Amino acid sequence: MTYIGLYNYWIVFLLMMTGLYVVIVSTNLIKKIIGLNIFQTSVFILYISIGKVAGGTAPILAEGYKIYSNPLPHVLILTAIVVGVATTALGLALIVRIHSEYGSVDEEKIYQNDPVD
Amino acid sequence: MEALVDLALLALLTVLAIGIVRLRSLFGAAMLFGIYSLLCALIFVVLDAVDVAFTEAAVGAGISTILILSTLSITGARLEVKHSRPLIPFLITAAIGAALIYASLDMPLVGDPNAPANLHVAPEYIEGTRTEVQIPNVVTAVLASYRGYDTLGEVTVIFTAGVGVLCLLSRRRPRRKTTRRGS
Amino acid sequence: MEHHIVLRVVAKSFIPVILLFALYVQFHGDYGPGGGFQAGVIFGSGIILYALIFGLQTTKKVLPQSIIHHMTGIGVLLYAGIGVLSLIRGGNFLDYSVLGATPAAGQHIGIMLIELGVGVTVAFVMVSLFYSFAGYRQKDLDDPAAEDDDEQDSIEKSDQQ
Amino acid sequence: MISTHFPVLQVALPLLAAPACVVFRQATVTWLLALSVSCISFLISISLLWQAYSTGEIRYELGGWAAPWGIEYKVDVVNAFVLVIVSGMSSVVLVYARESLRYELGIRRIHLAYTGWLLCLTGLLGITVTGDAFNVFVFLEISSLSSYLLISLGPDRRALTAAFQYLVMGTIGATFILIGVGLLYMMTGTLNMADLSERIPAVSHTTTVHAAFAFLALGIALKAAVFPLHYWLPNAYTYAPSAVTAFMAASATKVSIYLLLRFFFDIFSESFSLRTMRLNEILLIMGVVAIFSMSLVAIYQHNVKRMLAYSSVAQVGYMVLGIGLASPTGITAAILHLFNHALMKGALFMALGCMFYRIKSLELNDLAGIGRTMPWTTMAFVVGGLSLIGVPLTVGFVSKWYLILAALERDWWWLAVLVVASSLLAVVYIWRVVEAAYFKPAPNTEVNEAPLSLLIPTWLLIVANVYFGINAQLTIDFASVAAADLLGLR
Repeated sequence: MTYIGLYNYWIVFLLMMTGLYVVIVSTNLIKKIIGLNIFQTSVFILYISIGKVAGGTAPILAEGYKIYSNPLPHVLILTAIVVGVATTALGLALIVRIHSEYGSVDEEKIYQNDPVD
Repeated sequence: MEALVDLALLALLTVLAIGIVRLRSLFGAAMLFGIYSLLCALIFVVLDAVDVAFTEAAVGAGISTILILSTLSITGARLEVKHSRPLIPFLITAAIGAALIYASLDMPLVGDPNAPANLHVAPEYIEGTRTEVQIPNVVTAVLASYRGYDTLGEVTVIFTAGVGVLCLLSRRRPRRKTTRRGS
Repeated sequence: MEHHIVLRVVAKSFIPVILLFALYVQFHGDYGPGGGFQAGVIFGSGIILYALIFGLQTTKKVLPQSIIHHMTGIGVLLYAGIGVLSLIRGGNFLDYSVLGATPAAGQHIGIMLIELGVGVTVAFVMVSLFYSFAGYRQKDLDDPAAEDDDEQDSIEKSDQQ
Repeated sequence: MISTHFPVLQVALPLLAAPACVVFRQATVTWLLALSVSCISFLISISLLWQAYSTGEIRYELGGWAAPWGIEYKVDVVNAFVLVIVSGMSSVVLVYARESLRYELGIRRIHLAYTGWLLCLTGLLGITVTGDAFNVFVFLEISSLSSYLLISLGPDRRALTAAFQYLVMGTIGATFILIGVGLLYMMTGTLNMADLSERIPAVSHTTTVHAAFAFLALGIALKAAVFPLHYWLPNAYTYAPSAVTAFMAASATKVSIYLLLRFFFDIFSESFSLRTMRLNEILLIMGVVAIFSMSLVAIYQHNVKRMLAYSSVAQVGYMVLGIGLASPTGITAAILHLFNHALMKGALFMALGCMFYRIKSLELNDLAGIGRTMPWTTMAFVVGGLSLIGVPLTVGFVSKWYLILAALERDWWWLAVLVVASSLLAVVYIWRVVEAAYFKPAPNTEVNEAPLSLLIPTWLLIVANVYFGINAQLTIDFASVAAADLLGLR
């Protein structure tokens, strides 16, 4: 797998920046959450790519396999995925409440109703 | 072969991500995000992370997408308001991206068995799982035992989210009173 | 969706299978991919499917909201409790080796119990999230769902007095 | 011996108490549980600080697995000092929170608020005590998620947008930290902090490590609200419930500053952070700009709580300045200011909570004549304000004095002048409140003094402000030993 070189990482960076761009530019709160998810997911791919070992197999011990991929990044990303969905759930709940208070999920309209001094 | 699949999937992922950025329909963006997560899960399988793939498929394509869809249906939001795409955020992200590409020049190649990440503590986990924990799934052993404390934190995070959503979305007394009178 | 007979019949036979599969994933996590988190999500989805097809009210009768909320906490308590138990038995926090006759047996017991804690919390948080979001929407439609919560509120209120 | 388990117990107890709160539900029971657990954690952290001070660092292997395979807790004077600040402030503010939260939230969801509080405490203590870089991320998210929740409980609907804004910025910050930790792992193969600091020098010339450093610095600075990444803080502090603001202002940003210290000086070495990455110049400029611009913005605020929130960003600037000076005295000043700022901002926000309890507003105009109707509360605010300005005999003076000493050590007299000049800006914005409170006629409405359950904890902190201002030797000892630890001089 080594001949991929750094391809994985470059794509990851592209995805990362796409996600971050959506978060910054979009005024729609739901779109922001989607952007945040893209951003986080790209970091997951970064970690998993770090742990790949060429010619290896999934780290479940079995007869006949000698080379396993690195299990540690997998563990870390399992945790990070859970953290991601927790953040998403809380963010969406906030959006629902914001919508019921302001009647909009668009940042510009919300701040028109309620200028922050 | 493995590498080709990886290449193709990642390319597809990029296309999807750009599609999500450009799509104005929020419903469409949410569905595309579900597919995006599913593709990510496939990539994780190719990269030997089966446990992660399982979770990403269940969480990203499942729970997250369902939550986004139910938020859409509660708020009734359909289209993103059209807005100008300002230059400065683009420049900021481009700058960070360029810095990352620069950083990648000294990175070990993907799949390199002699990369520092795969040499220092990782082999010990595989050996330790065989001799000390004595279960076949190394990921479970590291998750539950070696780094069990992280997992305790992870459960606490999900519990926090549960408490938070409950607190935010449980009805408040005064407002319900008025709706009931109205009905 | 409550009136689609096909959906109801199919779901009735499917939901037990989903719950069973969740249990399989839960306890097979030592040997193959899976574990408490994935099992919890699957178990939660099974219940969410039930709620989608048979309605939130019916589901709330089977699994009242207060039980769901208690269970989310109980998973965390179980996990952290294992940590305290290993303290009491003379090990460090979360050191499972002291839980069994041999260190390896202790590891097995510890891993199984904490994975159960993870599974319980995740499954019931998923259901709780669904209740919160779906319940919120029903309020907008001014569903009789409100009654159910009122009862709960009055219980809470008498608790606090 | 139970005391060998102290490092984990002070995190595990609030963690266990949080789900118990969900089970018990009853308001008074959950409050008592939260308060007692917080106090026990406080006592444990004092004992840890004493142990670390007298016998050196304490290590604790979680799960019985040796580091770097398992996660370890590592307590030295630096983080034990921060533990004392966090758990101590949590305990004092919890006493206050009972009445204040009941007034601002109503009774219905109050057990969930205490659950959130305990989770936030768990997260903050966990970040501080851990010796594992990834574990930092996990506990950071526990504290962040619970603080988004706590902020959203504020009485104004803008609390919701403030919480959402913080959620987005905080998640970006946390993800940056995740990227930084990932890049470090890629180059070193370890997540343990002590192990990282041994292995980084071998790869410190690589661009990857430079990027890791940048991501970690940006991510933590975002969480610490270091200027110009402070955008989320004023709204969050303004609209959160008073007790929550007091707790967060006294603990959350402090823990982030501690992380900054830990990463800059311990994991990356001092020479790497400051010479290779030229961080000290950036920090000095950021610090000075933050102090002046944010103090100026604070002067023009109509809402007193928002004014103090901007002042908090300015005060973070003093800590950044201390770090940027990068001498033992400078770091001592920064660590001292962690403690001192927690005392003064905690007291000030609690005094504001007392005012809100009676007059339901914190607009400057509505505070007219409050000095006569609520004399004790206003007096508390004034003493806290004097401390914020840095008047002798208060804690504010001690940390500014050390900052000036550090500047003079380098012969940067201009910096010393700037620090003194910036205090004048604080005089201006505190004076605006004093003017309204004492020199404007009170409206005819009947206003009573705040109840004792709010006043006593507020005055407890005010007395601490003065006590540690007069008798500063204890805190200076701890701070200077902590600084020496960080710089590897001890």
